[in-house]
Amino acid sequence: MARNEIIAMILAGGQGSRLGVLTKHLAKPAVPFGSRYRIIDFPLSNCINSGIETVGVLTQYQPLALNTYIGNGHPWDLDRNKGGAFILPPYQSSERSDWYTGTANAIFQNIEFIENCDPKHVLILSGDHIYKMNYAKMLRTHIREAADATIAVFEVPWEEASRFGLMNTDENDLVIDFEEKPAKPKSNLASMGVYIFTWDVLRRYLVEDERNLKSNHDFGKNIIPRMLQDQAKLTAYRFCGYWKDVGTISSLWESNMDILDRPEELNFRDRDWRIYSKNPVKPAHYIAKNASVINSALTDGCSIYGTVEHSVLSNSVTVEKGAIVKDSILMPGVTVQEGALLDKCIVGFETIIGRNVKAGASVKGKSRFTSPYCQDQITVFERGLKVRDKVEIPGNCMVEIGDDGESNELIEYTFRVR
Amino acid sequence: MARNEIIAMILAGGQGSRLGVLTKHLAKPAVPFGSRYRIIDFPLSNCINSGIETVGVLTQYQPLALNTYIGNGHPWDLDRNKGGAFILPPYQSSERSDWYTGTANAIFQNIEFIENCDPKHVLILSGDHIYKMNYAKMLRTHIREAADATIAVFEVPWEEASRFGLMNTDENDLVIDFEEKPAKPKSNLASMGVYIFTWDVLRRYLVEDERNLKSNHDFGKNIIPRMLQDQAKLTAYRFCGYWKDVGTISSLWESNMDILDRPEELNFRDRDWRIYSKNPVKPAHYIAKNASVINSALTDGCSIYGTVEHSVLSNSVTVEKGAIVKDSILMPGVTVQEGALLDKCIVGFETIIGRNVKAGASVKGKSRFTSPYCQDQITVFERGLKVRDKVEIPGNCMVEIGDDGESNELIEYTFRVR
Amino acid sequence: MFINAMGLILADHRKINLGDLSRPRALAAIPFGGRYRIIDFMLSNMVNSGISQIGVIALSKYKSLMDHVGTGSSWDLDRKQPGLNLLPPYINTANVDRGGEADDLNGLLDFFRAYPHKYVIVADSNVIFNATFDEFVSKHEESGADISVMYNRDSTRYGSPSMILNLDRRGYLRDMMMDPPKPSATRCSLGIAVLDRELLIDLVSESIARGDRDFSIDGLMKLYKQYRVRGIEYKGKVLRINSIPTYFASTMQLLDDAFRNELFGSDLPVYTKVKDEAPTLYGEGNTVSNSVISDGCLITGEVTDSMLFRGVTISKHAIVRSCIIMQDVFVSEGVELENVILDKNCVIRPGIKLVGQQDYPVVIGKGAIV
Amino acid sequence: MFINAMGLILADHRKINLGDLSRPRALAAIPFGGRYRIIDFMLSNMVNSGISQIGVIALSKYKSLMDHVGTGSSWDLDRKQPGLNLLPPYINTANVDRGGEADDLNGLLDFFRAYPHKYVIVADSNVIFNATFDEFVSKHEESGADISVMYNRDSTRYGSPSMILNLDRRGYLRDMMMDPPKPSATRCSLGIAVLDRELLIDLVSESIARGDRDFSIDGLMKLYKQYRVRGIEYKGKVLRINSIPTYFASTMQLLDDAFRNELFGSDLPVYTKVKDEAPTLYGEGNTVSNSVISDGCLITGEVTDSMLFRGVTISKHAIVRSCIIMQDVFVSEGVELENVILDKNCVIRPGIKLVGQQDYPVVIGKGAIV
Repeated sequence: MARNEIIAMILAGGQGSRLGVLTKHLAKPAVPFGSRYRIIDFPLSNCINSGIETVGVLTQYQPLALNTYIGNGHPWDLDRNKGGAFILPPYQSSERSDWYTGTANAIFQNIEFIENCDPKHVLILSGDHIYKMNYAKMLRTHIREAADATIAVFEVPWEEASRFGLMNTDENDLVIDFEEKPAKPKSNLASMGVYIFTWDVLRRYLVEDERNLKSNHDFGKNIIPRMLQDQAKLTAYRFCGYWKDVGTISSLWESNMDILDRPEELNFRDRDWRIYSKNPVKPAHYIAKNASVINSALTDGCSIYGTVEHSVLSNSVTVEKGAIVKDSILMPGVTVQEGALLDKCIVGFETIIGRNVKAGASVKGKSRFTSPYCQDQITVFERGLKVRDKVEIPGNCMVEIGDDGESNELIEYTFRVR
Repeated sequence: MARNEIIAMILAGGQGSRLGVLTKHLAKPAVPFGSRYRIIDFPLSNCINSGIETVGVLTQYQPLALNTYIGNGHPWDLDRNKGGAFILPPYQSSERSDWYTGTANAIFQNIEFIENCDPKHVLILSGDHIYKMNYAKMLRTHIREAADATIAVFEVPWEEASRFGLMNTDENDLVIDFEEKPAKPKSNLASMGVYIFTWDVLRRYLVEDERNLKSNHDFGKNIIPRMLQDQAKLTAYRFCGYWKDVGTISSLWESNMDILDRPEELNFRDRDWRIYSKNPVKPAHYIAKNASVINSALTDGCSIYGTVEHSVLSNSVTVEKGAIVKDSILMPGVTVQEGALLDKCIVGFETIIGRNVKAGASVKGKSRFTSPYCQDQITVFERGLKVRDKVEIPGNCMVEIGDDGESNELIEYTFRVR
Repeated sequence: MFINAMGLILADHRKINLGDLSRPRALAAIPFGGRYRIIDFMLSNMVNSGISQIGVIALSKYKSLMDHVGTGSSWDLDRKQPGLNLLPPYINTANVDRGGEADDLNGLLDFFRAYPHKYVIVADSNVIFNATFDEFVSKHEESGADISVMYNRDSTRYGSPSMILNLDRRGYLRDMMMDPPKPSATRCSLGIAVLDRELLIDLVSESIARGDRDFSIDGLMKLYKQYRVRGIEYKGKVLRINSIPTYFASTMQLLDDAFRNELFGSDLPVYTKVKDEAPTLYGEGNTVSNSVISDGCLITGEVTDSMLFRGVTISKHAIVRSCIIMQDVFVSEGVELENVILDKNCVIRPGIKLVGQQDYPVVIGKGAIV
Repeated sequence: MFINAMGLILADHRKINLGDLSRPRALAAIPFGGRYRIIDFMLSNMVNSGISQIGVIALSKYKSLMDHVGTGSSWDLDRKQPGLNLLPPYINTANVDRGGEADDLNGLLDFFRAYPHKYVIVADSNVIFNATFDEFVSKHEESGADISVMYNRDSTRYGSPSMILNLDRRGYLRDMMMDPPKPSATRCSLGIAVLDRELLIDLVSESIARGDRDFSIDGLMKLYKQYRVRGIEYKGKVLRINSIPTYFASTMQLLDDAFRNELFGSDLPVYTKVKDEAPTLYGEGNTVSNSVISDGCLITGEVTDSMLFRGVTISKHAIVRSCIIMQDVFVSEGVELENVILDKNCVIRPGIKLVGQQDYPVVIGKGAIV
């Protein structure tokens, strides 16, 4: 039966600490992206569009938002009786109780789940990449080549190559070597963190790796090198199209801006490869009489009375009269009050930017919130804040509530639960 | 809105170690019961029949079977877009990473989930009781009495009272005192482990209890006594009808036999209060020419060529020619081969009882498998075994695969995954 | 806690015709308010009241209604015991034996008998508001009336057809008139009634026995001589749609902040079919002012005082003023539109100019290429 | 990996009549095999082949079919893009404009055009087997035929009506006969065809243009003079239902271990509507022998060589031999039944005796009280 040909496992457990306050309360894959979406919508939609109807989502860190977001899987058509979307947290068994210690260990701990599904192949995905990809095509290559593993690769500019894990391949696209961020790249084929394994083979390697006490239990660091060492057949599958890792504040910001600046590349309007997402159940958005919305993406529930320029707004954002939002990303429910200015800001859920606040790249100087995670003059606000009226916050800041109460002069916390 | 009036939280995290091998690979609430059901079908069906459509299932120990069993919640009509069934495992947050340390702690760790649902009341349930109960009636009492907490109680015979947690009440059914298994009971009203709390009140107590380092973070031991101490208003809600805790091998066996001996009490045929369960997708069962099935419960996928007497068979059980099954409980997929005799046995998933095996109450003597968990001559078999032909195993045994290989003469393991 | 009622929505209205908009679809299936169809509001009101068994009956033209409501999952009505029951005339097999003549009343009767609820709320499909029926049902219960009907008093004109109610001091109906020349009372029926399910079954059975083939709210109200029919006022904001001009005016009211906030700003969500459109992209040279815009649009032209549905494209140098533009319409460069209603999938070719009047908007039917 | 095909099930067959069993329902909705209805087998075959867009078309009597398939969730067909499409004649709004005359062919055409698949598998509702269509489609692809039809060669009699195929050496159809007096070949059509979706759209469009109102597998096969129509043999076990006697005989075949194992013992599940019945309880004094029993029964009497559907009660001292007893039937004490088919919800009063013959079973219609 077709159903058990392949299942997908999405690694959604990492804390994503480089995203700072954005992942303080929720796992990285649940972070909003591109006005209507969350990061995990991309692998989930890719799966269902590729005909893969059984998807395990491995969670560990702050899974609640992800868990309630995915719910019964209905928005992605993954509310199947046979198959569907399964949240797979770490658990206690009669033999052990462990958190997931690495990507390979996370899959290892879920061998029983996979065995229940009884697939021939397993697709391993990351929960933090933005791309549209037909995994069915990749599977066809994997089957045609009778590979033990097929690794999706992406051609990166040579000058950036040393930032990636690189696959050296022969003329038939067989992988002969793998280097993690080498100083002198021999290849510019970066691994996208998308693997198809023949399950029987992978299971063997997982069990073996688990016994190795020196292993980090990681696919890139342990499983793939070990397979290469054994001369298993590893094929590279070349992917062309838009692909971006959104693991840092800067790359998250850039990737959001790409949907405005290079709309043809991700092309959300393509009805043959929709990206599904959970519907916020809000009315259509409203642009008021003297508002101005230029070069921006908006979605349901927004009300704009001020100026929005080159920005990406999630649902239910309000921009009041006289407020200016520029080069910014506003997550669901943000309110920008009268006269405020946001320039290159990323603002978390439900945060209220008070009247005449100035924040971001055009404000100069240092601040108690200055953070090494924020580069390129981007300033990030935690969810559920109220930034007090007239406060000024420069670029490169990570604005969050502190335990000290000192920040209290600038911001207060409005969320009911902490 | 009616929807947020109340949500239910089912405590399904315990290992249920007194059930021995039956819970070696799966959480207690996932243990099959009553031919068609699993234990958790009862609280889940009670919820949906009472109009409660948001149910959190708190898991920790071996949640996989429970997770895949509950799936998208469809069998219980809990595949709702708003609400539905949520599996709530322990998780890591930026502040801490803890397993659930007690029933109250489990709810405490999920305060954010509950706040998202924003209910007025929270129903706390155990995942290991067999009963049919209309929680909406209990909620009406709770609201009418303006209680802080309402505790369902069940009148037990005085001679058994000292085995239970007992509520001493005044003439208005207000709880004035709570005693856990007292030597000299002052009341015969046993707590059923079914609580309705006004959420604002409960949240306060949970937060306070969490700070108390000496607390066991348990509802019965800490939260309820503490509320009594504060003179909070606790009401007892009297429940009449069938109710049984199936926490031990003997009580699990008894409760299964009750559906044969007292079918009017749980009455599965009552179409006004159906107990829902996941459908195994098997054909109707078959009774062969010279078979005999007396005083038993059977369901889809069974094939009976032998004799079944006073037994409860789950789906897809095969009893071959000349085999005799008496006073036993066979879980899904069990095969009893020709000439075998089972007497007062509980047999786990997919286990094969070999030809001419004799097991259970009518076999006398001691065995290496004799276990203190098994009383009343009941013998229990782990899932996925093959009991070798002609082996004899007496009553009071817990038959499981050992690490020693010594048991190998009697049994072998057939499951693909261990 | 829960309203003990089932719902029935009458998706067509024999006296209401919206011309090109109602030609391809039932009244209830006409798109409204950017993301919605008219029926979404009544369905959401019922669902938000805790009603989970709802019947929908139309006279003909089911396809668009069926496509829209689907399995009912957008309203969380895809239940084991069906939450959403489309009740087309064909549904009753008995008719086949009688020679295949459609008779929707028997289908209705089957539906009413299938569930155990105490009340039935029956509603027409031409009013739009956002509220639960809790108060309506409890006032009905308190009064002891046989049938209660909801009405409101609008300061604006009701349009035609409208049913004006004449109530006695205690709120009981003593007279009713369709579009009376000199309205003696300002109470106008909202086409929503509540009554005992058992009573409704009796009434429908009688109708069948009498050979009637019609069922309507007006018909229920007309029983005021035999039964105690009482009016209950609804005081919130209501949009009433009974003609193209009232459809147009109602849409334009949604541009008003106060009105929009009452309809959508409450805790009661308005559900509709999920379309998984992209976010709307605003291009470089656009000007958008006082307009409601749905998802999936691409706007590089000028849009003023208008309502855009999902997936609309407004090209450069196009000017759109006081228009209603439905799903997937493509407006080419240099187009000029004023007081125009464009139905789904229209394509307006470059340079075209269409100008209507506020009371007589130009209506372009579904899929037209202009 | 996936079959690139959509499915269409013809729920009625103009030439097949099962008397009291088909009076209240379409052929496809007749209960069969204890837990199932006839359509479950074909639906499951399609779903198990990875087909996820399936149309079902009936001529009349939809209610029981609609109740049974519901949202399609039992077959995992409750998808965002509808997996299960009930295509009643009314569905096409164009008909209404033409005066309301039902014309199912236009509805079919809309359905075929709505999806991008390469092939359509069209199937009648009177054969029962358990297999995927993988082999059927790949043989069709390899052969290059325009249309392929499935047939089998049974050693048993086919019953009537049956369409006997005469194939040439290469498998192409050169003649076909309905119930021929002297069958010249033993190949009997299973009423299943596969062809290009584009070709099917052309054929149906032509039929509409020609004013035809009928669509059938036999009609497709009859095109063998213009198109290359090829037969493909199915070698597994098949049950064929075209009359009460073949319905009865087919049911009795399910008591045979070998047959039952082939139909249900494979990895391919047969899905049906979930009813959430209780387990079946066997009482003290019962004797059950060589019978298939569904869930929710309560048996204290004697049951031999019979098929019991869900929720049946067999009281003490009742004797049931070679019977088919459908859902929720109540058989009272002391009743004696032999070669009887009882439709849903029948009640047999104490002491009643009914005896039919194997070839002429007694059939008691739905809900009768005897």
